[in-house]
Amino acid sequence: MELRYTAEEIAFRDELRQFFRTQIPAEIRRKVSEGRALARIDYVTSQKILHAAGLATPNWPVEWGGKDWSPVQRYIFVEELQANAVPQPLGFNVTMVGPVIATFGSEDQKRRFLPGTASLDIWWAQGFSEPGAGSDLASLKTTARREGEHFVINGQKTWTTLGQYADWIFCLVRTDASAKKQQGISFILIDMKTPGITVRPIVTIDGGHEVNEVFFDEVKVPAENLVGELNKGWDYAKFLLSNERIGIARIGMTKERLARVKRLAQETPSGEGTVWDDPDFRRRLAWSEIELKALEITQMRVVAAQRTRAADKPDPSSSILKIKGSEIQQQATQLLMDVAGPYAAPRPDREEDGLNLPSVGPEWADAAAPLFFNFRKVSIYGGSNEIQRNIIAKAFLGL
Amino acid sequence: MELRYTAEEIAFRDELRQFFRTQIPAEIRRKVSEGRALARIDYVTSQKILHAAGLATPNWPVEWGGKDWSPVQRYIFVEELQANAVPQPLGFNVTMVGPVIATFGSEDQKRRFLPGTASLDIWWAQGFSEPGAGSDLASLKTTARREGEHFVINGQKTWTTLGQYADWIFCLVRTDASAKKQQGISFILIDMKTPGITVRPIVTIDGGHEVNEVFFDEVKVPAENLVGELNKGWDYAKFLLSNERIGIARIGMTKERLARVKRLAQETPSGEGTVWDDPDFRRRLAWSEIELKALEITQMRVVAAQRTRAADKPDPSSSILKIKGSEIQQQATQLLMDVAGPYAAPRPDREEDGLNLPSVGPEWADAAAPLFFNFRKVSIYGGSNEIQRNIIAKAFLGL
Amino acid sequence: MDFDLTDEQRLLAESVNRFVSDRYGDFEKRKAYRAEAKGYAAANWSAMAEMGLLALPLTEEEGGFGGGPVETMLVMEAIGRGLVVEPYLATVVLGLGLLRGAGGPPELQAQVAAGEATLAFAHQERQARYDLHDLATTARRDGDAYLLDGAKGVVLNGDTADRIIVSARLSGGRRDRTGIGLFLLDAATQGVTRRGYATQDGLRAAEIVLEGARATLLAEDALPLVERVADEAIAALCAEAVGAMETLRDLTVDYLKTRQQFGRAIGEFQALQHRAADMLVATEQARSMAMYAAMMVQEPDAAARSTALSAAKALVGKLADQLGKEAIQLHGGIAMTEEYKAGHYFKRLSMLNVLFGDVDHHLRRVVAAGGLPD
Amino acid sequence: MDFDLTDEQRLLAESVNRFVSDRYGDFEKRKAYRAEAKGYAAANWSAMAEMGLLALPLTEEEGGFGGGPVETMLVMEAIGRGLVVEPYLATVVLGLGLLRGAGGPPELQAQVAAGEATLAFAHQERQARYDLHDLATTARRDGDAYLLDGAKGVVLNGDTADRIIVSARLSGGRRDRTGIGLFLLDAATQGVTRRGYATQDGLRAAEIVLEGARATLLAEDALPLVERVADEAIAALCAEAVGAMETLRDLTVDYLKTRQQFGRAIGEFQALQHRAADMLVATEQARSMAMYAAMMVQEPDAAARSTALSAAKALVGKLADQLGKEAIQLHGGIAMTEEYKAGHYFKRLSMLNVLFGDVDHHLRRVVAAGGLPD
Repeated sequence: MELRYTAEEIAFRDELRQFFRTQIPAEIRRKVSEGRALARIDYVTSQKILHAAGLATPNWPVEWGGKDWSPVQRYIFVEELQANAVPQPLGFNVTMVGPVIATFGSEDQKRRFLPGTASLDIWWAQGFSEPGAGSDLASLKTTARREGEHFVINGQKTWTTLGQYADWIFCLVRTDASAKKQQGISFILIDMKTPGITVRPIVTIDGGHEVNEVFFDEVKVPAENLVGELNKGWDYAKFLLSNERIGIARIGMTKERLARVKRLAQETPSGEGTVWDDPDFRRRLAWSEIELKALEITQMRVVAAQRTRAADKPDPSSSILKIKGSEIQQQATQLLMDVAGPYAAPRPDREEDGLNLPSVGPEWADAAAPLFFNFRKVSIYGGSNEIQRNIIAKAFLGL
Repeated sequence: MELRYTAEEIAFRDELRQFFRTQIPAEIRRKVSEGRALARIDYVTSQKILHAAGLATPNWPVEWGGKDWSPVQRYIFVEELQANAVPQPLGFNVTMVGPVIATFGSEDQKRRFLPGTASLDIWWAQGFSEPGAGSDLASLKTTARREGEHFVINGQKTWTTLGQYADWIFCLVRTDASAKKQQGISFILIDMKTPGITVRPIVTIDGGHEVNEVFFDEVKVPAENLVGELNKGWDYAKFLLSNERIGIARIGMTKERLARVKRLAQETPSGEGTVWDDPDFRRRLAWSEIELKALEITQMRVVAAQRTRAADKPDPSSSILKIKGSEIQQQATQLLMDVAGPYAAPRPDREEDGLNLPSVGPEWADAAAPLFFNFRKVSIYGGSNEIQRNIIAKAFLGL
Repeated sequence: MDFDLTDEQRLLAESVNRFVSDRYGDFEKRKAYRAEAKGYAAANWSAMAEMGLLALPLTEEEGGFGGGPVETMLVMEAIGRGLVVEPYLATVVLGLGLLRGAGGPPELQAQVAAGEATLAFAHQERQARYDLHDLATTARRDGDAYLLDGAKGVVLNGDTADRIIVSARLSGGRRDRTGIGLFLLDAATQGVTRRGYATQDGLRAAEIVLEGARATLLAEDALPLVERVADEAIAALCAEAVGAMETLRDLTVDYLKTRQQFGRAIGEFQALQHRAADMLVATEQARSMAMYAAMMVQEPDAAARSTALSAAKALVGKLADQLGKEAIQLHGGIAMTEEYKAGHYFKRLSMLNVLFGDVDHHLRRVVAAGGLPD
Repeated sequence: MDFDLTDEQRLLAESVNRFVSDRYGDFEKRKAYRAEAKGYAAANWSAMAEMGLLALPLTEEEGGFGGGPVETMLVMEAIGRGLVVEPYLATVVLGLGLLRGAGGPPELQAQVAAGEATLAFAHQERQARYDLHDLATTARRDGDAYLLDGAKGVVLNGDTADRIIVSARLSGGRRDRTGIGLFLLDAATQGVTRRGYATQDGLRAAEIVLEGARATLLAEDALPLVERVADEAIAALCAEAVGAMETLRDLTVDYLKTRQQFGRAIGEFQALQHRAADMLVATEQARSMAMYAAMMVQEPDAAARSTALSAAKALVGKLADQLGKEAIQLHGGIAMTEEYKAGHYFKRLSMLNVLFGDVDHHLRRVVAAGGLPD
């Protein structure tokens, strides 16, 4: 039993670290570090650099640009991306639809979609959630009606993250209304330029535009865009959702953020000294660091166990990583806001009105509260923490 | 709106305070303050002193020895009892069976039982809980079968507090097996000396003997011992349980305890100074004090509102006082144990073996952990905090 | 001991609650108010003047209400319920509070009461964080008046206030508790540069740079007054928090009753019921503490008053934070949207915490005082 | 990075788990063990010696196991699961740990490994609380030996240990970090007075008064060794806590499945399900932290090691406290009874917190160090 990396693993990590720090533009990494919204071009620039180096899709089959890495290497890769504030390759592309197409898609679909999905020449959105179906995903109502060589889609998706940038969307649609809930659902790929699709922004409480509603009104989709078998979409969705346990807790990101909180606390005046001199603040920060350390080891245990267990077997660790990971991420944004103190309050219209005015308080401070607000989402999306507790109770405790 | 007492209220309080501090033996008050178990004689001594001064049963009808006090005066009485570490008059007698007999009993029952109940010449136990019926009190199974001029009782009660001292027990028994749960229950008074009653001690995790199991095997009880109407016992039990909101949170007691924690922390060495110098300890103590202050005002609001609202109307405040009151009581015992530190561990057999050895650590320290253990009960008994949350959710939030 | 309101207080509460539900019952209106030139509705402000709310602290002889902390509590609670954007805290609680405490010009007080002038209190400085006595802004005598130099930040409604009350140093070092003066400044005076901006909760504030700005002296050795009025503001903020917490709790409970998942209202799930019950407990505890704040703000012993108000701000801040987060979590995604009300209550509750000291700050003060006053 | 056990470790874990379930599976037996003369079962101790558990830290050449922190973790976790009362911590982790660190007599080590002698470590003093260097006990030279004077408290298994290792001051003031020696004392020596007693968790400890008690010097300037072995004890206690937590969690979950209220198993109530889920999260986090402790206890940089172990003790202590309280609450009254197992696990978890520093103490150390080592 050994927590420390081997010499080979350290060399692997250092090489990645060096690459990330020198090849990804500093300005993009600064935005990630401060928790500011990225522009479309930032994602694309970053992913293309990774892709050129063969680092965009390490979890894919080797023939489609993947790497034959060990679980530990994959883990190191994700942690280093996060710890160095590199935008992760777009999840909808590389951890969601890519693996689904590579595993269940036709050869034609693979050839047509995988290269652009890896390089981000195709930007994918996820069309799962619906207004009436939040935690209860399987109650979705969007329908796909077969008409000759097409499916005709009607309905509404919501919480479509970065849907405003999307070229394509992969959707769960109901293809058999008479079947039981989880049955009768299919997985289909839809070109966002198809007539009948409307995207409406949802502005969130942090003032950002990250998510959208997507409306489908008699949208005609070629039948060849169906992935796998008709009415088997729920299986593919489960595959997709269970696909990526590593990185779910975003430990690397939180580490980087806590280090930044520490640095800023040491720079921010308070009383005779700085915020860092306040034992209460340091106590709370220390708890976050300690809980994060425990979670990091929990995650390492999961990674190590992947060598020996079947990848598709359910595992309480995903739920644990989700629950604790989101809690600690939220603590970190809270600490950052606390450092900002009174200067967490200003919300100057610096970017929207193009005035390019200076900050009101410290340069970083006006991003603190929006980040804190925005990060309430991490305990809600992707299966809320309540759903995770249900899963633990039922599947692992037998309650 | 005024938090402060009037001059009359202050005079009333000071008079009680003076009485308690001078008339109740210091040794009894010390035991209460340290959270040690009282002997039967301690209860009796204390209650007889109060009774002689007309202070044992202020909540009773005036004709049976009660006082015509305002809600504020009653509140002050209970707070001062607790704040001065005076044993409260035995609850089973003065807040439970006494008012039930006074309200629903026959004239004969009143004359026979009330004087001794007030003076503690009769010690009452409560026979409500059963092994299978904890939070679900109405599922009780003990039966009373009518046979001529008697009821014959069979069954088992449990958690019978101080039952080892009891002369009489008031019980809920099932008198109609065919009726729905809450119906078919009667309220009956049983002499503990009746043949067929067995009392078995339950030793609790603090090592104390406070509660008992009571077994009834063909116990013959005169029919005249039935209180009120047959099969109406549930109503009397509800009356009894809702009877006393004041004092449920034991704010006076916790205040006294926190003051003691503060004093002991200032006396207990740690590092260069004392435990009191530790900011973390003081932070936790400050939170308890602050939450207690808020709860004290919540309680005062309840007291003040009693002037204007019907006494039998349900009220979320009982549940709030129970939940927060128990939490803060438990915090206080935790803080006391933390002050004791390593000397919380010893559990010398000082009293049991009659050796009268000196303490291992500071004189008070060996009572700290047992008190902490024992006080886990306060969030369990009298309707667990989970039941209180159910009540709030259903009765007051309409969920 | 008495928790009843007087008849006058009951009438005040009814009228201010009616005002808030009329003007803020439709949440869309709030957006329109914020879009007005001053960041709030001129018509609302006039209406508040007409109702006598702006004259609350003035005596009846002065045409006011003779109101004290309990009256302020009733008004602020209603403000919290509606997330009212008009500058009541800045102008009445802080501005008039300081003016009256310093014996400032009666005409100006009358103007404020009539809704003809608004006030702001510029105390915050970049280095000061939550310490009211940490001041680098200086005042130097110039004939009858004083010239102020320095930079003030996060001045609530400082972007549109007609007069600004400024704390500045007459003598001593940056963190001395003596040598602090209070000054009255016309916002249009030369040497005053204001940069207004929205705050995270949809209100307004300003950065104010003073370069030889001419002002009149309101009070010398003014720290005790500043601390008292800051405590009054804390009591007011506690009441506002209670109003916002109760509204947010009710909103959440209503949502639990209507939102369907897995074929039933999510309010039927016991885990959520228990958390809703804890929200009720939290609001009741916060309400008790806001009452404590209102009563202790009149405590003559300044040290006891200050500790009590710190205790109130700490506990209300903690409960508001917990309740706000729970409300978002129990709602789920909908509460993350700008369109829906809940997030705005959450944001206001979060920002209340960084006004006049956060939870850590105030708890530290209670600890330093050795606990609560008796 | 590697979390697999070696084959030897797996065999060790299996055999110690089998031992614990054989000897402690029936909880009534524990009561009988405690009633034996030494407060634990002589037969169990012999069995542990036969299994080689007492020789765990000895090298294979010495007839031992060559075991390190991982092996200790496996043993202690099993001890936690069974609430084992035999003096493994006192004799093997502390006693042998110090003896080996100080290069103490090989014959004695062999005796201990064979189960023929038990050890205890007397470090605690009334004024010292959790500071290992706070020592008033003195040692003065007398020929080849030293005479010890002072009072030691809460010495784990100090009532029956054959030999006692004592920390005492050779020079310097009460709280100096230098001048601390480590001494080996025969418990039967003149000048040693022991008062044994039960502890709250059913184990044994003693107060020991030393009046010119004759001892041999094990190590001069011994604080670094004492601190290292105390860190090893902390790692061991973390593992014991994990074993106890998991058992208590399982006991609670089983109870939820069987206890009927309102016509169904209480485990069907979602509010309780979620709290049980949190118990699972807590045990997994505690397990991770116990592993961290086991690995960091070998860290050569003493400051980094010490901070890491403090972090582990703080988090495991906090989680153990929360889980213990939840277990009692979810059980209800039954867990308050001495007859039922759960309360004993709760008590042990509570007492683990006051051994070698409580949560506040260790968190303060992490804060003082500026956070966790990289």
